[in-house]
Amino acid sequence: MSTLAALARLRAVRTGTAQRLATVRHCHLSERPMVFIPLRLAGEAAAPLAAMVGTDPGHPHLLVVPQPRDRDLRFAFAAELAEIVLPYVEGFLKETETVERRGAEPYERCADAPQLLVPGRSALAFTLLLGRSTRFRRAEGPHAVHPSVPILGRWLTFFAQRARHPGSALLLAATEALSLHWATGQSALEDANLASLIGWIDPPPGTTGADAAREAEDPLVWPPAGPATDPGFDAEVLAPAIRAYEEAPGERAAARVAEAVRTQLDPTWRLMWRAVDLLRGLPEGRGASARWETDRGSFTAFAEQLAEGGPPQPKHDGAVAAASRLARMERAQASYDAQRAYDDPLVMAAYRLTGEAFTGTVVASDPANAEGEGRGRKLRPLLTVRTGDPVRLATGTKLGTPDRRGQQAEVVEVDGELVTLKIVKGMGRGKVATPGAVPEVGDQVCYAALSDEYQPPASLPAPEETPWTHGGPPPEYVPSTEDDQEEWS
Amino acid sequence: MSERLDALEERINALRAEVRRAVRARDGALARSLRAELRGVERAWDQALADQEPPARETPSASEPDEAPRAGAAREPGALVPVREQVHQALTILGVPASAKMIVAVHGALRAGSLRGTQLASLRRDEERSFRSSPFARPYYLCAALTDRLSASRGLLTVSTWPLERRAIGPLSPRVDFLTTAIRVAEHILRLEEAGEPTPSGAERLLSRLAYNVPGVPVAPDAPPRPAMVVKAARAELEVHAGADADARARIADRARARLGDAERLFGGTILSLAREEAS
Amino acid sequence: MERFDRLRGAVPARPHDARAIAALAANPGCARRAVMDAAGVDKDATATHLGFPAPFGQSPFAITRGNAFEALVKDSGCAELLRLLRELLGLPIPLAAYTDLGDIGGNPSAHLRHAHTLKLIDRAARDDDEAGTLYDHPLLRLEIAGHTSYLEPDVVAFRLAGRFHIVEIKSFAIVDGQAEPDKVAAAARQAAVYVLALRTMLAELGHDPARVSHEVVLVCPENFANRPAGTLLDVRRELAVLRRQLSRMARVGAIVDGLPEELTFDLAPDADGVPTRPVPELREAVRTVGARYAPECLSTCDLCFFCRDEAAAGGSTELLGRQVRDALGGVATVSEALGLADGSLTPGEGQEEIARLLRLADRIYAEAG
Amino acid sequence: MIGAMPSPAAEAAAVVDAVLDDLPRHRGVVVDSPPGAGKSTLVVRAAGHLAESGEPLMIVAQTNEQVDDLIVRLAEEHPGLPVGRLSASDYVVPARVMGKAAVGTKLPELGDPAVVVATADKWAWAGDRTWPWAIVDEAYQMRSDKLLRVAGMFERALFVGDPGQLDPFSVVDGDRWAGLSWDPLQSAVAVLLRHNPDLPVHRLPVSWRLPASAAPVVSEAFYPFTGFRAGTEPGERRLVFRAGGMRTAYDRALEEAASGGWALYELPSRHTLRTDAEAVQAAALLATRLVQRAPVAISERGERPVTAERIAIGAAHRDQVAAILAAGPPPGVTVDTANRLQGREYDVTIVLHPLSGRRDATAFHLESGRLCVLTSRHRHACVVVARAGIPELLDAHPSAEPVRLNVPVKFPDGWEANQAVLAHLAGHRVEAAPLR
Repeated sequence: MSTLAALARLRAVRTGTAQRLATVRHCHLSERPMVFIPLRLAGEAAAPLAAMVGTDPGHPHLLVVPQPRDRDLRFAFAAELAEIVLPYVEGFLKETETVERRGAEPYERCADAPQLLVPGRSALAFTLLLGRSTRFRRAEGPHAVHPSVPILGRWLTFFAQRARHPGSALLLAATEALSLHWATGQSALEDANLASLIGWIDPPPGTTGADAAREAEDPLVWPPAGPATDPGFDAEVLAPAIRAYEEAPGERAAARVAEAVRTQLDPTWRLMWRAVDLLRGLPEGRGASARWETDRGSFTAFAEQLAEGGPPQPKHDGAVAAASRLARMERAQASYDAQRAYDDPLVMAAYRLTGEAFTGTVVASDPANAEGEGRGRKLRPLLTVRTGDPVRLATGTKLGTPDRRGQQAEVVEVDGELVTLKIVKGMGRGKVATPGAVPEVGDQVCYAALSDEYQPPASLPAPEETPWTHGGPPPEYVPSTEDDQEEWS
Repeated sequence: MSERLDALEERINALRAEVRRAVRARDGALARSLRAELRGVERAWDQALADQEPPARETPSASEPDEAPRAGAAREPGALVPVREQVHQALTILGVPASAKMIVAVHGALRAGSLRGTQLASLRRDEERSFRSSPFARPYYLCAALTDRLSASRGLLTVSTWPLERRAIGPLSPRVDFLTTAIRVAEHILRLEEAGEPTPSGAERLLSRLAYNVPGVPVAPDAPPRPAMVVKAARAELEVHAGADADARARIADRARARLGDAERLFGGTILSLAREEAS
Repeated sequence: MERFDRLRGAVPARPHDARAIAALAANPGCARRAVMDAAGVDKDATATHLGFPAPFGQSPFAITRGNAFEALVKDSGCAELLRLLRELLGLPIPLAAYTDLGDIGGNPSAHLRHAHTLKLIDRAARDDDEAGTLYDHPLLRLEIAGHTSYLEPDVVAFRLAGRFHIVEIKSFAIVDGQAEPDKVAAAARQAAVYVLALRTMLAELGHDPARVSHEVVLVCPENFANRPAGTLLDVRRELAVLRRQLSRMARVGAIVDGLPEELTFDLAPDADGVPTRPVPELREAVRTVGARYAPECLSTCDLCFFCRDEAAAGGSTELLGRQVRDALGGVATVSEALGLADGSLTPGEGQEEIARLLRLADRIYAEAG
Repeated sequence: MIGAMPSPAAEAAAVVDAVLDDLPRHRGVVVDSPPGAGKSTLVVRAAGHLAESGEPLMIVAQTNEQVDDLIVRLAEEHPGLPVGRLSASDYVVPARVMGKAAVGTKLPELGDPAVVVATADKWAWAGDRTWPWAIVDEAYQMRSDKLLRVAGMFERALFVGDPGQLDPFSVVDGDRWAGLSWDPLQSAVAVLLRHNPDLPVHRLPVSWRLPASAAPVVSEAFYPFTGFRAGTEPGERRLVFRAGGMRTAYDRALEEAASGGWALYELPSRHTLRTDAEAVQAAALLATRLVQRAPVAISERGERPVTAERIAIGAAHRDQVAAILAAGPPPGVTVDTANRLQGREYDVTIVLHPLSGRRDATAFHLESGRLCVLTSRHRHACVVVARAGIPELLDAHPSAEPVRLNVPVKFPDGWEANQAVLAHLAGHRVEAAPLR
């Protein structure tokens, strides 16, 4: 927890409303996101009870499993869900753009991508489980399911796995997206409650965030956002409804269960769209748009893989896949952190407080400074900046700046309030600096020891060449019949 | 929807909220009375709906073709045969002490019966009452299995006509009886096969379930285990335990014969007799 | 002991079950919780009477599911469990004896059942020819803050090659080798209580307590089928924590000695068990013992809402979580921290540094936001 | 006891011989080396041993500094052995390495030396050549994904490292791989041994660095199951001051450390920021005072003045290091984080205790490896600077760490290790002087 975020929470306590932690939005928000609120039957690993899903705030689809322990009903639910999710997802495959690449063939990328919004982390985890429990099913054989079910499973798995990729926005958890931009006057643990979090950010007129958050803890007023349901609701409402269905299965009994879960889902549905509105109120940061481009690429690639008839995602990464994913995630994390700071002075502020970044006024500038002779002569402009920030940077530290993202500077000296630095990259080949390339005396500047430079990692062995230290080559994946026999209870 | 229905629904929602509030406040009495009121209003709602709509045609589900809607115990299919009779049938197939759950499963799988666990709950007590009021008036009683403390073993049912040795439960008896159950179920299926009758799918499922826990039964995906293999594998393990189990059971049976009266021998020793046993 | 009885009032002490003992480690720094637990006070009832009922509840579906899964594992002389143990630990086929230590006829007292468990475990430990393998429902006990607590266990103990293992059956799923870490942690803590209790029992009987393995067999449904699967769980860490917390419980006396003589948390229940103690009086009593509220309490302690309300009323920075508190370098209240930040408050001794940082944060926040 | 205990030297030599004997017999051999147990000596010795066979050898280290250290040691012990060093293009050859190895960015540039040394990162780019032998140094600090990138290059390997130091880590959440035998976030050795459980694991039994006053403490706290002993007897190493003191708290702390090997310089209990000004200042002032007192180290190596270069100040966080540097320790004294002090050795260390001034202990603060590194860098004495109240803090620490299935439990537990060290330090407590 940075001192800045701590201070923002303190201010939220005093003012009674959440405080901004960001001036721009750090996640892309689709124009037509799909909200997905799943509920699970308590005590079961992945037995869906219901879901509210859709792209139109006024017209949610409600899907219900009137007896969640019934395997057939569960797969019927999955097929129904597929009927809503798949057309939405596949709709984005129609329009593509051609991406030119330096030194490689151009490729096609979808012009836009789907975006799923779930209430919180646990809904995200449940989405992953739902994907896991459906993607290995088959449309033929003794445990046949509707052909759309395994496809749905693979998409849900894709979305949920992608959500763990730093900076990705293909699947967002509302509580996390909101917490990234606002600090409440309660603890981070309590922020996991969507109703209470929104209560702080946007309290109803005449009340404080604290009051709204307290009210949000009453499951009778604000049912939990799922996938877990309120135990009181389970005991008093759901259990009798399910029992009635068991005793006399039929539309009326199913409707009773549906009405019961609707009362639990409706409030969260409305909250989800309020979350969308709140996030829309912030302008999108530059990096968020760039990351969405990567997301579109990832979406396109997965869709192609699916179209080519590739196998479902394995149960876990092999040694090589794990190492390669880790490298990608670490790289994404570093650039996500850097981009956020360069996009947003409030995010940068936290680094200024710890001395890893500073802002100040240029007091001296030598744009013509150069190093080397003849052909090796390179322009290395010198700057001296006066700052009130507590700079803790060692000589030689590489710095970036939000105003000139292509440049890199190096700390030459820190002397009290004066920081001297040298621009070492991004000056071009010219003999003199292009006008505006080097800050002038009197300019306000900001420099930070954050880099989103991409250094390609060394290559990994092919999976079939996994060395003996890591268990040797893994057995080839053969879809086992066991996969589709699992009872899913 | 009619106004009356709307009003009822509103009342239902309000009551549900009140019930849960009471539960959260740990006010059990209030919750119960509210719940009772709630059920009443729900019934009224159902009634109102039924008055309004033509009776809904509810197709019986395909898997249970003869399940009559909302039948009470007395009108259960096969209810022509009393519950104790059905339990007796199941126990006779098994030939070993069995839990209510196993009896229900076996009866369902092999006799296409639809016993429910709840129906067996008070069976042993009823049998004991009947025996105590007029001993040995019936040809058989459904009675208890005896632990090595000569008390009634929790949850197990036996038949009074069985020898005491079979009704006694030593440390290895649960395993021996489980293996015997697997053998009996497999043999029952074999007999059906020999008679050219189709094997009920429930029987196959039961056999798979049992066979899974018998070591040495070959598993083929998507196919039920072959009954003959189950018999063979279960017999192999049974061989290992049989001697020790028979000894232990015989010792318990001897003690029971020496120390328990007729009723206790059938329904288990009381605390008093246990204390005597302990003291001796 | 008399002192604890007075604190609790005229009701029997709440027995410590394994879950309660395992929860001791959740917030050991809280004196309020320590005193109330040691005295066996019903914190749930206390919180309810104070108007802050605990936010916990278990869904009937979860309870049913838990019971059904346990029954499935234990059916037919633990047929499923035997299969698991044969696969996991190579339990030899002849070792299949099953003894239900809870099934001794009638409705015996805990004391009697414990004696029965003691007798059979002793026999098992002596490696008698007759000794069995699986022991269901052993009634164990632990000494906690001077009280003897009987642990009503739903575990099975089993013996292999002279060593005892505890089997813990839980109905959360293990999917592709992973389970929810919090649930596994809770299971491990609870299993550690049984391991310790069984070790204590062996020691009492004059056997080597180390014969109870620190490797617990955790049985859970696997993937999405209902089939039980077993995993070995090393509970050495949990055992160390548990020993620590139990010895800490024994030291609660020192806190109690510092409390007013007449202090009691008695709810003064009437004949129907309805509390009659005036709420303001009870509130004062509870407040006499200091709490150490942290948001983590919201998932573990019955009194959490009361303590949170208290912290909020006092403007305590504890409300915002341990991390915020740490970032504020020990500034205890919101108004103090904000005062230091906007410069309206002169830093006290030792506060100069945090004051400087907060003022800087305040300036940068205003500048950037 | 029957028979005399073998001398430390004999005991250590026996282990080294056993390691060398095992090399041809197994695909991999692991050697656990507690602090200062002669890891580098073993690596250099094994390198010579393998080079004698005429087969080329690759050595994998983790940092450039470790690579350079190894080259210097190799040149000392095996002057005739041709050594190559692979490096990045911006690597500047330090003076101590000059002339001791052929340096190049690609293998062909090195000629054909018997031994090639490089960092794991550099090796991963080195191409397709296969080596009959490899030595992997600091293998417990190497993340297994790094090993995966280089393991295909060698047929057999010796893995050497200290299991008690800091585990590798990542900035991203690696939960999805928890429990997998090839979890990329586990150490190279952990993954190696899970896939090859039959490989021999040797332990170097003697710490030549830690004095008799420190070896038992560090061994018990951080190596509870394996243990090691000091190579020197009590009294064999001494620290004396040539300049007199003034009985200030600083002097008394230094004298306590000189006589008992340890001192706890205890500031009054208070919750503070991480960069607690008083504690930071105390650490810097202790170093200054130490230099002023003209300390001399007397040991099996003879009598040598303890210069600033032989003194280090260690802390947990980078901002603490920055603050200590700002407080002005004597020039030449090393100030660094535990991570970067790994593998280094000094005569005297001054340690800012990771839990000092904290209100709640986090997993980071409790990580046993961190304290282990900080309290095991010294040959003579260690002064720990801390605020009072750490025992109470540990006492109130909630134990609610999540548990992941099939992840081997890490020992020692951070809590127990901290407790053990504190219990020992309590006997060497010097109360800080009240601030003016």
